Amino acid sequence: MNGKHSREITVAGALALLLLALGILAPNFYDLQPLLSRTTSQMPALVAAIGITLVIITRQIDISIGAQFSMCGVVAGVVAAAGFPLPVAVLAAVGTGVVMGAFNGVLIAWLGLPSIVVTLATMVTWNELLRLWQQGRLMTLPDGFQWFGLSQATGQGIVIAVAVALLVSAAWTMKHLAAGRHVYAVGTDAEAARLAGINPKWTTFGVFVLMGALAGIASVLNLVQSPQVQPNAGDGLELKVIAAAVVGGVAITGGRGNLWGVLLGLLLLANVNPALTHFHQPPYWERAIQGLVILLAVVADGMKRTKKATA
Amino acid sequence: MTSARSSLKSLFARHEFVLLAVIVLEVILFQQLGRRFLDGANVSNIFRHSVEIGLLALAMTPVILTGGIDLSVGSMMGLCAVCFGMLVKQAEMSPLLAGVLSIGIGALGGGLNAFLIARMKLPPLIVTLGTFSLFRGLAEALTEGSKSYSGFSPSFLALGNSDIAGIPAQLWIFLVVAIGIWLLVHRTTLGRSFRAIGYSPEGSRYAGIPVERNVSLAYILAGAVAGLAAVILVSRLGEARANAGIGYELLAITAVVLGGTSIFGGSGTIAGTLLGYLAIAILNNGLKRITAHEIFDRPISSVSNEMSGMLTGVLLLVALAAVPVLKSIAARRSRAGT
Amino acid sequence: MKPILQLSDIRKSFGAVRALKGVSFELLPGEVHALLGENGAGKSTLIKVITGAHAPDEGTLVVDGETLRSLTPSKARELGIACIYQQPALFPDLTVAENIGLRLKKRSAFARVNHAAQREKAAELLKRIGAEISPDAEVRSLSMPEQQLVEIACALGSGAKIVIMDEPTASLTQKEQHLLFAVVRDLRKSGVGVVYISHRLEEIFALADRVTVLRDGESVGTNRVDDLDEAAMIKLMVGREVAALYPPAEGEPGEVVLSLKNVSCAAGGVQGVNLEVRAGEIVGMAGLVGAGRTELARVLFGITPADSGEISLNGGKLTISNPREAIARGIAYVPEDRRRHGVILEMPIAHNITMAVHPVLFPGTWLRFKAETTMAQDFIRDLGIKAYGPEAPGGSLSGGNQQKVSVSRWLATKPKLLILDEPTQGVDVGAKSEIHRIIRGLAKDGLAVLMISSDLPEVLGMSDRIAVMREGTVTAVLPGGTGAPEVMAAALGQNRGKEVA
Amino acid sequence: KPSGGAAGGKGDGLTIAFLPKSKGNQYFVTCEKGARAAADELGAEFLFDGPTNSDPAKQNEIVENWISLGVDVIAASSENKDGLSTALRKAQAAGIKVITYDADAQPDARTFFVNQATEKGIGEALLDNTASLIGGEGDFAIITANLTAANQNGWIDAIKAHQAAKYPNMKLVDIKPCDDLKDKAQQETTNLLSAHPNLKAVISVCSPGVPGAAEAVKQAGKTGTVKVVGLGLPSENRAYVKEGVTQAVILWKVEDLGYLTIQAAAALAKGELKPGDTEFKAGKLGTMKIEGDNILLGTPFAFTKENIDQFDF
Ligand SMILES: Nc1ncnc2c1ncn2[C@@H]1O[C@H](COP(=O)(O)OP(=O)(O)OP(=O)(O)O)[C@@H](O)[C@H]1O
Ligand SMILES: Nc1ncnc2c1ncn2[C@@H]1O[C@H](COP(=O)(O)OP(=O)(O)OP(=O)(O)O)[C@@H](O)[C@H]1O
Ligand SMILES: [Mg+2]
Ligand SMILES: [Mg+2]
Repeated sequence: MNGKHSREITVAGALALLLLALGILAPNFYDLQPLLSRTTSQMPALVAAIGITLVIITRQIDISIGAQFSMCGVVAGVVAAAGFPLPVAVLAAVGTGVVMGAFNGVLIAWLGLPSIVVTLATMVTWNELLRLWQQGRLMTLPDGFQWFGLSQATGQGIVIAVAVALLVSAAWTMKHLAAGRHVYAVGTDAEAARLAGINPKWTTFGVFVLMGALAGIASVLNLVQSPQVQPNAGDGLELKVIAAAVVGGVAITGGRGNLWGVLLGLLLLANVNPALTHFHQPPYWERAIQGLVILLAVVADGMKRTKKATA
Repeated sequence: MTSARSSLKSLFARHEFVLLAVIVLEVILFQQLGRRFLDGANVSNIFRHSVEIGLLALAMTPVILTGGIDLSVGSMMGLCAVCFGMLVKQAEMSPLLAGVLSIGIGALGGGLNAFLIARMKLPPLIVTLGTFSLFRGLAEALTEGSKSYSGFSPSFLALGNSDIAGIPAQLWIFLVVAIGIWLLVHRTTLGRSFRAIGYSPEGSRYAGIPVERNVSLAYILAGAVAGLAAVILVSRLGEARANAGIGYELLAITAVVLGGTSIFGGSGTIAGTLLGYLAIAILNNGLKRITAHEIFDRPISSVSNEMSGMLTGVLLLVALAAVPVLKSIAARRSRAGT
Repeated sequence: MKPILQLSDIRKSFGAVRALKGVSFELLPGEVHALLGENGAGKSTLIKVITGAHAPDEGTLVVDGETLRSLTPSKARELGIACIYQQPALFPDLTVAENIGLRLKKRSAFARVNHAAQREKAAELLKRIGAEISPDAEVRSLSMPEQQLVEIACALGSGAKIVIMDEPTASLTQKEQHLLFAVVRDLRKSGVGVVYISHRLEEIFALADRVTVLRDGESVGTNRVDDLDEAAMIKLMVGREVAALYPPAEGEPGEVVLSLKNVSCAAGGVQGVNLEVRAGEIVGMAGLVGAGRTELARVLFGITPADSGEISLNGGKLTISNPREAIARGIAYVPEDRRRHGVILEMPIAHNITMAVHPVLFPGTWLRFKAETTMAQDFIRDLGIKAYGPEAPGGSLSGGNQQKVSVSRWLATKPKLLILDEPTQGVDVGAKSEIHRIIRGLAKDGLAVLMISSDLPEVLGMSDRIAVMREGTVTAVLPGGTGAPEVMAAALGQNRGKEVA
Repeated sequence: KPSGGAAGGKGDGLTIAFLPKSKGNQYFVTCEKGARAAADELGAEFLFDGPTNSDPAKQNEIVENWISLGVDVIAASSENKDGLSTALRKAQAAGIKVITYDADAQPDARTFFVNQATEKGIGEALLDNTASLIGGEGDFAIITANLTAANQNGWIDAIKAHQAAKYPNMKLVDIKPCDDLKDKAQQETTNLLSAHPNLKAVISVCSPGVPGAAEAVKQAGKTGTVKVVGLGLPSENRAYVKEGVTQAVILWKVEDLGYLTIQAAAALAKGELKPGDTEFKAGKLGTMKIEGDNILLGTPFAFTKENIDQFDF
């Protein structure tokens, strides 16, 4: 029992330490406005992280989410540029995400293809399609898109509120609804789940569709933060959120993990770079440090397991 | 029972056959639509430009056979390239010695993966995701992000840019490595054990196979080959930089999986990997030669990178989906037949 | 009486394997209906059709008057069909209560889980079957028999009208078996139909009302149990008489091959084991499930190396720190979990057989295919492995033949000491007697054999001496021919046997 | 001569190949537009291809492919100076004329460099503009694409040198890479603003970085207090410039750069332009000056609130 939340505690501890060090050495880090902007800018990643967490818990992986995110953003941008109002653009983004998620889902759940290869293939396909289509143009969105046409403070509030609401409801669902239990069960042992009357195919399919929808929502939350959208906005997003999930204690072997840990993992990784800036350190260590954090997290897992086994 | 086996066998035969057909189709298509496609210089180019990815794909095959994966090979190329540059340009070492050392550094990095995966029993996907960032990060940190090394001796540059007996120099190295890895995978007990481990690591341990050691060897080999690929890349470009090999891991994995190796481990062949690699390399090159046809109002040659990426993705999906679809068709037919 | 379940002309193939070739079966309410048959006869496949785990290719099911082409697991559950599978289908990361909750009444995916009620229900069910398991325990922390009890609680709790049990006693101890039998009788009394599969004929006689025998995917008839005796039943199963069940011992045992003094391994829970095994003798090892017999074997084979004590082989002291060393020293271990540790199902038989002799058969690591095939063919012939050739994948064989492949792998190492762990678990009578004959033959050729088995008659019938383990140590060594009561008493710790100093 | 006009798809016309640093970038899309126009004017066949990611081997691959295709002249902008030079030398050895534009290769790997402005010129223009905005003193930071980009490093070095020489009271506090992602530039700038409270200006030397930095400054409520200056396209920055978030966007006429490059390339291939020339007639652009082996496009241009509406690229 005591080990159950040890990962969350470790990550929270590391995060607290980092935040404390920032508080002492660079108190400006806590100025309200930059803090708010910084937090808002991480919300799209948080929403995508919810999706990848569910995917990993079902013992799958999705490396196409960055591509989905980019695609959804561009579709929303095109729809908006064609003169449709914001809600239509939002629907278009989410709808595009759902379609791409369903495409992955069909191949993985029904044809039983390995998710890492399927999503690798869809990742390059969507990314290159976007390049072919958009040639890397920065798209300008119509007026009234940024911050949903509201003030900056309100807009940031909405972005954060939407992401947090999604996080809370996803966490609640995972714990209190049968569906959440099904996701864990399928990730632990799909055949046992099937025998228990759960449909692993629909569950897996559903999770990938949800992943797509969340990528769509995330892209919208990103879209409203500036008046322009870049067609490759999602580059590297998949690595960022997978890393957050792993650092947050989601087992890559499926069946284990929770969203609060992922939130902590994301916050920890997302603050490495600002911390380097605030400590006036050169930026070229950033990637190495992020790699180390991931390795430390898995090694900690390994040590814990070995200890358990010998005890 | 015999029919079960023969139908399974024909399926595998079919997979490599299909891949071969794809390659032939590509060649015919590009020869028809492209400009000077089967020209000697261009055929050399196909290999010269893709040897690094081919090497990574070869080395990735044993890793995937054991049921693992190595996402760090591309980053490892960056690190080895930078180290090679430093050794030659700062430590003034001979390129040969520096090359050997770079391969050693690759093996060392592979050793880190091996230690974490084989000894500590950590999931390969995550370990190598971590070292993917770590190796690239180290390469960037070593060069402070911006330094690069160039001005290598012409004899070293010849490795990447000249021909020996009419064949690109680096292709000879590739062939030697390919034969070596083919022998390893198909003709030695080590190769046999890779499969056994891929199918059942526990079962292999109970059979007395040194699982930890053999898995380690697969990752160390992958690291060493990444080091070799880095040296070849540097000699081709004449410049060593932290961003060498960016994204190559995904291309290598694509080639391996396209070649019919199961991502879950156990089954797969080097011949398949070579065919998968060829299919990608030819696609990538051939599209560049189509200057007379357009897509989205642009000549295909001017969007060849986008097109080849997209088509590779589609090809991968089709190749993957073909197996279960064919299987279910075969099953239906055999049931109807009985 | 109207049957609650009726199957007619069920056919099912896996690829080219025709597992069921037109089986009909019916189950009455309030009866225990045994399903008997050799390995691979199709019993598990048949019940998977009933539970909706497999869709039949042809045939129909009538459940409670409703005619169906096929089922899904959740539809089966709605119809009141519950099953305890051969392998427990539990979720190790979830708690006992959560596991039971998942298997009870099907609710919509978006219904809210009531944690307290679920826990209460689980506690009540566990109490009803008399299991002392906490509902909050994570399933991964439970022993095999405890997991089996949770399975039983699941089946019971679903309020099913049809309960299916596929070899439920395979990993149960005596005590839990009694709990299970009580549950079965209880179910019968309340009008539930029970389908019961077991290879242990004594259980069939103790529990079942009727028995249906499957042979080779076909039903060879349904009889009242009272109308049959053991011999008749066996004849139905294998289609011939099985004469002498246990081959007699011949000759005198020779030198001491294996000698253990105070061997302990904390990680495996083995403490101070003393034991001797001689060339040419079979030492049977009895004990309750969880007594630590497998753990001792794992210690001897170097999987969890010993941390103290003395192991000698042919008089020489040695340490064994991994399986490779054990093999080099002449120890062979046929593991109990055939599918996970014994044979690699996807690999050809030939590769499976040569796996432990790579350094010997392939000196200098180069594979020699011809030598490999020859070796495999020899074993296929000598042990009578039924397969179409050395290149047949392990998974295409029946359980008994897989076991023979597993034994072949170890005979190929030319061991001095052969450790067999549950060599006939889940193996049908025909294959079983053949395996017994092979084991006896090996002993006759001078091999020292340590045979772990939970099948008491097997231990009694085969052993030259019987070692009994309890709580991680050998508590008694009894001479061959000792009666069942004495062995059971020693296993249970009722101090009647001859204690070893 | 192993290759030559014979390869041309359009009769005996020239085949000109045009290589950008990367394709996913409005800057090079605009450049290509001018280049294509020039090629059409000259009746030459125009080949265009470039890398879509930051793989340093991609440019070499494309050039070597053109060599075997037998083009007449290659015009290239180098992402990795030394690396690309290896391939360009091969092209020269195969008898293909080579010209560079936008970002130079090694001098021995090409005949001319079409210089839209020297590294020094660009660096100085950026810094002079910034200095005049902040009164010649105070902290400033730089946003770059990535730390490995060759000509961006060149500009940064020029900025550093110029600052040391001319603006001793200014201080470069940090250089941050944004991976050519606007959103990342925005986040980096947000961090810079709070990590360096005295920051007076942000200079972005990559084009997606300019709107990114501007958005961060705007969100921080520091419009006008922290100046934003950068190299970028007017179209991508118009709104910020008009709002007064971005003070100046510096660029040359990108379309003209492409146009001039192709004109020069064609002339070189036809032998009308030779090393040592001091002038060159470039179609509709008129006569351009040549300094050494640099063909000069003219000085960079600063787009400001007042003039930005006059430009549509
Ligand atoms: N999923 C499957 N795929 C392929 N073949 C299968 C599968 N399941 C069972 N079989 C084959 O079908 C036949 C019947 O198997 P089944 O498991 O029903 O036998 P059983 O009577 O339960 O045997 P046992 O007593 O060993 O449990 C066997 O030949 C088996 O190999
Ligand atoms: N995979 C497992 N998960 C949980 N418990 C296990 C597992 N394997 C073994 N155990 C438990 O560990 C204990 C020791 O097992 P061990 O196999 O040594 O006993 P044994 O005497 O060999 O019994 P048997 O061989 O009859 O199962 C038992 O309680 C067993 O049920
Ligand atoms: Mg069975
Ligand atoms: Mg056991």
